[in-house]
Amino acid sequence: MSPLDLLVATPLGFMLAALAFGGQGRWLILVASPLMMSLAVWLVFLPPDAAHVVGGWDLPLGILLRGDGVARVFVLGAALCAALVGLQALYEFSPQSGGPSARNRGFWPLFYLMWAGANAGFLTTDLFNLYVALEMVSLAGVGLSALGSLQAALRYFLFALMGSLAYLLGVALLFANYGTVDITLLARTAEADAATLMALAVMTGGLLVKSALFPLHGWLPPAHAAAPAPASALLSAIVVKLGFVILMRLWFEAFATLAAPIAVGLLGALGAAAVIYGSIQAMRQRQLKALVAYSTVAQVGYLFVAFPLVAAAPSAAWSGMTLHAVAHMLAKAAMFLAAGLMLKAAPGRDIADLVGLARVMPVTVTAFALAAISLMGLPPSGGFAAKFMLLDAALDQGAYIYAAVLLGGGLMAAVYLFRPIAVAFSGAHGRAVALKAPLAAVAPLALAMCAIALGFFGVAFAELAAIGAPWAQGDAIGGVP
Amino acid sequence: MSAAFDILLCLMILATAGIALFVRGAFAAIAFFIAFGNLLGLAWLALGAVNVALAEIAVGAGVTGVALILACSRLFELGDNLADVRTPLASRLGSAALCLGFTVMLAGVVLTIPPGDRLSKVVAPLLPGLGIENPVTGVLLAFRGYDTLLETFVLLGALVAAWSLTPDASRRLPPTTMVMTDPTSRIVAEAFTRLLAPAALIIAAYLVWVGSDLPGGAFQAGAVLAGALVVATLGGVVVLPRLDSLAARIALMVGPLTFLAIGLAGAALGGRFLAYPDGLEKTLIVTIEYALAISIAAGLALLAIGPPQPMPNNARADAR
Amino acid sequence: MNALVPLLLMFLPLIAAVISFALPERLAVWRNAFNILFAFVKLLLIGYLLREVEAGRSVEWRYEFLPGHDFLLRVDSLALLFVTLSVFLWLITTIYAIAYFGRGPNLARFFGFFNLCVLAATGVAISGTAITFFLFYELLTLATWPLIVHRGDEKSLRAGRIYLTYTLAGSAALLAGILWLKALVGPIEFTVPPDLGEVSPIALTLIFILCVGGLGVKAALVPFHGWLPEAMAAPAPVSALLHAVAVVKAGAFGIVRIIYDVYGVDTVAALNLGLPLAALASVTILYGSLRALMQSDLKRRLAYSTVSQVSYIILGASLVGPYAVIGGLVHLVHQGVMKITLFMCAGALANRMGIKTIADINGAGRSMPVTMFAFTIAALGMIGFPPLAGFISKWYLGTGGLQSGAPWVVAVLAASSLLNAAYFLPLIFRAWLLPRTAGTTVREFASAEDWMLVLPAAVTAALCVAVGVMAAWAFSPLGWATRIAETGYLQ
Amino acid sequence: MLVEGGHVFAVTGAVLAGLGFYSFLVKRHPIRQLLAANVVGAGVFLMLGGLGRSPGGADPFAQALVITGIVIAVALSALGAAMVVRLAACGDKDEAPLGEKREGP
Amino acid sequence: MGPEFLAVLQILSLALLAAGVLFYVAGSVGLLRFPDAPSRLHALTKADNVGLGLVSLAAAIYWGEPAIAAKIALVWLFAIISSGMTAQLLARAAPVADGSGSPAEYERESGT
Repeated sequence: MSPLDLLVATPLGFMLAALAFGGQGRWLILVASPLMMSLAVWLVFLPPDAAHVVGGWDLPLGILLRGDGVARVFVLGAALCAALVGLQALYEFSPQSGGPSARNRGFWPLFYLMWAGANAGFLTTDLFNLYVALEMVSLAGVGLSALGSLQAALRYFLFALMGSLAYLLGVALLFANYGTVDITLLARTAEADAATLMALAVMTGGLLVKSALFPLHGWLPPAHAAAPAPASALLSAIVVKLGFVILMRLWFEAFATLAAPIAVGLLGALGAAAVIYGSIQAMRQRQLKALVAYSTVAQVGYLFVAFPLVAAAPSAAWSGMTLHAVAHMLAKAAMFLAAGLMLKAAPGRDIADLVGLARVMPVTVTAFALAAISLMGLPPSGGFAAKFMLLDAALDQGAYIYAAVLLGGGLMAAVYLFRPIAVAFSGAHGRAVALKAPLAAVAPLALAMCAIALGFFGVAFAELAAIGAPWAQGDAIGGVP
Repeated sequence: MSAAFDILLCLMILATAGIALFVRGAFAAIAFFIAFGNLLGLAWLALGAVNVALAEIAVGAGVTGVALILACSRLFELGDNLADVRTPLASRLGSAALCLGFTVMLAGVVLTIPPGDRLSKVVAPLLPGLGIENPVTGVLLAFRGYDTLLETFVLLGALVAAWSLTPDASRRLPPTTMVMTDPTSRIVAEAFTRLLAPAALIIAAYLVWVGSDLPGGAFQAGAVLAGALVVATLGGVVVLPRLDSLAARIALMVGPLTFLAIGLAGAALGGRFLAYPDGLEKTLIVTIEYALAISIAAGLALLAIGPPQPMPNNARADAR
Repeated sequence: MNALVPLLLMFLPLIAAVISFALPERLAVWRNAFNILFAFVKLLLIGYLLREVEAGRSVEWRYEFLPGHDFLLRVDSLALLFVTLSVFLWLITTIYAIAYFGRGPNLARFFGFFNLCVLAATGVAISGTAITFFLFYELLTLATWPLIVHRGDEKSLRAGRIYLTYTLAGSAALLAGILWLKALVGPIEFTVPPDLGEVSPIALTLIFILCVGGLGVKAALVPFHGWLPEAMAAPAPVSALLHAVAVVKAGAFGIVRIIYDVYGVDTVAALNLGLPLAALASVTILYGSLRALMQSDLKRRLAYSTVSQVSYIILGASLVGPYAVIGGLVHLVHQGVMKITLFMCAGALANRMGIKTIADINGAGRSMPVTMFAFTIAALGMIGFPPLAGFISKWYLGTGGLQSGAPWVVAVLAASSLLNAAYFLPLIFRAWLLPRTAGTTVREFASAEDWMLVLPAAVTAALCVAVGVMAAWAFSPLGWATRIAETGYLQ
Repeated sequence: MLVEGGHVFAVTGAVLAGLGFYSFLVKRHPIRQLLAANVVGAGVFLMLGGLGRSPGGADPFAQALVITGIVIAVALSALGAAMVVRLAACGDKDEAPLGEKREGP
Repeated sequence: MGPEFLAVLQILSLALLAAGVLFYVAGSVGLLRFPDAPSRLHALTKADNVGLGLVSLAAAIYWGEPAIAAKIALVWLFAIISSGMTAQLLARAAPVADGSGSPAEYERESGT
C-alpha cells in the first residue's frame, strides 16, 4: 500500500462510485477531498528515493512509479486544487443551481478521471503511460469544456487529438530506436541520432499544443472562458501543467545531454512571446473569464521562459520554475472560482458589470484580489517568490532579455488584473445581487490563501522540488558545460 | 515472393487512404476509410501480429466506421451537407509543403532504424510464470496492466463525456433509436440478428478464452459483441438502455471495477498494486478479461450509436 | 525575548487588520476601540525598543525566506527614528480618522487596509535586508491602493490607476536594481555594507539610478511626482497618512538606506553621484513650491508642498557634510509632524465647513479657532520660522551644504523658504483677518466628537513647537538624528 | 537493395501519417478531420508495427501498445463524432455558459 | 496418397483459385458497367459470393486439414448471410436509375 499507487487508484474508484450513484454522486467529494489530501501529504513525506515498479514487473517491460520532487510538488498542488474546486463544484452543480442534470451528472466522473490522469502523469516515468495519462486528462478536459461551449470544446478536442498523435509518434520512434519507453533508461542510453532528435521535436510539438504555448494556444481561451467556473479552474490549473511536466522530464532528464542551447533558447523565446501576447490580449478582453483565460496563456509563457534559465543553471532556476507552476495552479484556480461567483452575482459577463461587487461580496473579491497578487508576482505571494528566484537566476546568468520579460510581464499582469478589481471597488451602486450561499466563497479564498502562503515557504518548497531532480545526480544539464 | 505481396498491399493501403482523405463525398470517404481499415488488418497479418489485425478490423475499421457513418447520416438529416469548403490555395500549398517535408524526414528517419523485435526476448521467459502463452495478452494484462487499466477508464470517460452532452429535453430518450424505418427492412435485419447474435456470443466467449494462449483477447471479443449489439439495435431486437439506467451502468462498470478491485486486492494482500498472487495469475487474468469484454462491448456499442439526441428520426420512431 | 518584539510589531497590525475586516459595521464602536488599543500597545513596544537600542542590545529576527535570501527584521537607530514617527502619528491619525468618518460605508475595509499600511510602513522601517525592504515597500503599494480608491467614485479610481502605474513601475526598477546588485556582490544586508571594490563603476551607477529611481517614485522626486497631487482625491486621513508618514517617507527612507547602508557615503562621492542627486532634489524643492503657489485647491497646494519638502531629506542625504545628514534625518521627523498637522486641519475644515479652495478659507479663524491656530503654527514651521521644527532642519541643511562645499544649497533653501511663505502666509492672513465669505456652513463645536477631530491637530502642532524648542534634549528627534549620524555614517 | 520487410510497412505508416496530417490541415469539416486523425493514428501504429517486425513474428510489446492505442483512438473518435452531431443538432445557441447565468430573472 | 496425387490437388486448387478470381472480376465489371444500384447489387452479390466460394474451396484444398476446412466453410457461410442481408437492405433504400430518386417499389407484404 504505497501512495504512489493509491493516488491513481482512489480517484478511479471514486469515478466509478460517482457513475454508480449518479445524481447523489456529488456528495462523494466530501470523502474524496480529505482522503486525497492525506495521500498527497503522505507522498510528500515518503523517503527521498521512493519509487517502485507497478505489479513487480521490472524495467524495461514494467512501469516505474517514482515520487521525485516534481511529482510530489505537483501532486500536492493538484490535490489542493482539485479538493477545493470539488467543494465549489458541490455548490455549482447542485440541482437547485439550474443547468441540465446530464451536465451535473457528467461533471463528477470526468472530474475524478482528470484527477487520476494528472496524478498518473506526475508519478510515472514511462512515456507510453504518460500518453495514456495525457489522454485521460485531455478527454476529461474536453468533456468539462463541453459543459460550457461545444464549439470551443470541439476546437480543443481537435487540437488535443493532433497533439496526442504527435506525442505518440515520438514515443513510437523512441521505442523502435531504443527498445524502451522509460525515461530513466533513456537518460542513460540516449544519443543524438536522427531518430531521437526527430522524436524529441515531434513530442515537444505535441506537448506544446497540450500546454497551450503561444503559437499553439488557440484552443485555450474560448474553452476556458465558456466553461463553468470549476471546469475552467481545473482546465487552467491541471490540464495545462501535465504537458509542461512531461516536457520538463524530456528536456531535463531523458534528453538532458542533447538539449542544444539553440532549441532551449527557442522555447524561451516562444515563452517570452507568449508572455507578451497573452498579456496584450488579456488587456483587450471585455469579458472577465476571457481575461483570466488569456492570463493563463501569459503565465504558461513564464514557465517556458524558465527553460533556458534551468538549462544554463539548473540548481538555481529549478525551484523557481516549479514554484511558479504550482503558484499559478493555485492562484488561477482561485481566480476562476472567484470569477465564476462574481459573474453569477453580476448582471452581465463583462468586466464593466462588476460594479460595486467589493461591497456586495467582499470575501470573493478578496479571493480574486489575493489570486491576482500572486499572478502579478507581487510580494508576499508564491508568485512573487517564483518570479524572484527566476529573476535572480536570470540576472546571475546575465540573461537580461528574460529578466526584462519577467519584470515587464509582471507589470502587464498588474495592468490587466487591476482593471476588474478597480471596477469591483468602484462604489457606484451596481445592480449586483448578493449570492445566496456565502459559503461558496470559501474555496476560492482558501486556494488564494495557499497561493499567498507559498510565498513564505520558498526554502522548504525548493528542497522538496529538488528531491531526485535530474541535475541533483551530478550530470550537468543541457549542452552548456 | 511475400515482399511483392507486402508492397502491393502497402500500395493498396495508401491508395484507399488517399481516396478516403481527399474524395469529395463524405459517405464515400467513410466507405473507403472502412476498406482502408480492413486492408490495414491484412497488413498486420502480414506482419504476423494477429491480435492487432483482429483489433484493427473489429475496432479500428468496424466500430469507428459505424460511429462515423451514423454521425454523417444524422448530420445529413440535420441539414449539414458535409460540403467540403475549399481552403484557400495558399494555405493548402503551405500545408502540403509542410507535410511533404515532414513525411520525407519521417520516412528517412524510419529507414535508419533497423526493424527487429525489441522486447519479445524479455517477455518470453516471464510468460510461463503467468500460465499463458499468448505474449500480447501477457503484456496487455500483466506487464503493462497499469496502461490497460487506465485505458479502460479512458473508454468509460469518453462515454460519460459523450452522454453529458445530452440536453435535458432528450434525457428520457434511449440512445437514438436506430430501428429501421422501413418495416420490411426491419424484418430482414431482425432475422439476420436472430441468426448472428448467438454466433457472435459464442465467438466472443471463445475469443476471450483462447486469448490467453492464441491470438484473441478481451478487446477483440468486446468489439465482436459490440458489432452484434449494433446490428441488434438496427433490427429492433434490442433497445439499448439509457446511460442512467442501472443495467447500462453495471455493464459499463463491471470491467474497470473488477480490474481495479483485483489490482487493489493484490496490493492489500501484502504484494503490490496490480501484482497477481502467484498461482492465481491465469484465473485472475481470465476473469478480468471476461469482465473487460462485457464492458468494452457495452461501451463501444453505446459510443458508436452515440448519446440520445432530440433527433427527428427519434421523434418519428416514437410517433409510430 | 528580543527577537520576538519585531515579530510582535508585525503581528499587532495584522491582527488589528483582520479584526477590522471581520467586524460588521454595527460593531463599529468595538472596532474603533480595538484600533486605538492596538495603536497604543505599539507605542509601548516602541518605548521598550527605545530602551533596548539605547542600551546597545541588538533586536533582530532572521528567517531564510528564499534560498540564499534572508527575511531580516532588525531595529537599528535609523529604523527606530522612522518607526517611532510612524507609530506615534498612526495613533493620532487613527483617532482623527474615527472622528472624520463617523458612520460611513465600507469603514471595516478602510480600517483593515489602514492597519495593513501600518504593517507595511513599520516593515519598511525595520527591514534589515534589501529583499525584506522590497517586500514591505511593495506591500505598502498594495495596502494604500484600496485607501485611495476608498470612495469608489471616478476621480479616486483614476487617482488609484495613476498611483499604481507610477509605483509598480518604480518597484519593478527597484527589484531589478536589487537583484542586479545581488548578482554582482551577493545578498545585500543593510548594516553589513557589501564591498563594492571590484564591481565596475558603470554597473554601480546604473544600479544606483535604478534603485534611486524606483524609490524616487514614492519619494515624489520631480519626474515621478505626478501621482501625489492626483492622490488628493482620497479622504483626508489617507492623504495625511500618505504624505506625512507612510508612502512618501518610505521612498525617502529607502534612498537614505541605499546611500548610507548599501553604497556608503564615500562610494557615492567617488562615483560622483551625490551632486546630481542633490541637484535633482533641489529642482524638486523649487518646482514643488512653485506649483504649490499656483494651486487654488487647498489640498493640492499641500500636496505640492510635500513634493518639495520630502526632497529636503534627499538633499540632506546626498550631501556629504555631517550637518547635512543630521538635517536630512531630522527633517524626516519634522516634516512628518508639520505636514500631518496641516492635513488634519485641512481635513477638519473640509469636513466641517466644506472649505475646499483657498478663497473659502476666509474667516475660518473665527469659526474654528483651534484648528486654524494649529494650522498657523504648522504653516509657520514649514516656512522655517524659528524656533519651530522647520527652522532647525533648514538650519542644519544649510550648514551641511556649506560644510560639503555646496554654497548654492543655502540659496535653494532660502528661495524655497520664501516660496513657502508666499503660499502659506496668504492662507493665514485670509483665515484670521478677512470676513467669512457666504456659502459655508459650520457647526461650532456642536458635539463632543469634535474634540476628537481637533485634538490630534492640536497635539501635533504642540509637537512642532516642542521639537523645535527642546531640540537640544538628548531624546529629541535632533538628538536622536545626531547620534545616528555620529555612530552610523561619519567614521 | 532488398528493403527489409518491416521497412515497407514502416514507410507506409510514415506516408499515411503525412497524408493524414495534410488532410487534417486542409479539410475544414470536423468529421473529415476526425477521419484524417484516425488515418494518422493508423499510420503511426503501422510504423511501430513495421519496425517491430522480426523473423519470429511481431514484437508483443509493440502489439500491446498498438492495441491500447487503437482502443483509445476509437473512444476519442466516437466522442468527437458525438460532439459534432450534438453541435449540429443544438448549435451553440442554448449553450450560453450554463454555469454562469441562472435561468429566469 | 502419392506425391502425384498431391500435385493434382495443387493444380485443382490453383484452377479453383483462378475461377474464383474470374468471378470476382466479373462482379467488379458488373459494378462498373450497370446503370443503377439494384442492378449493381445483383452483379456484386451473385458473382462475388460464388467467387468467394471457389476461393475458399481452393484454400481448403490447399491446407488439406479438415479443421481448417470447417473454419473456412464457416467463414463462407457468414459471408453469404451478411452479403444477402446487406443486399436486401441496400436494394430497398437505394434510388432507382429512373431518376425518381425514390426506392424501388417492390410488392409489399401485407400486415407487417
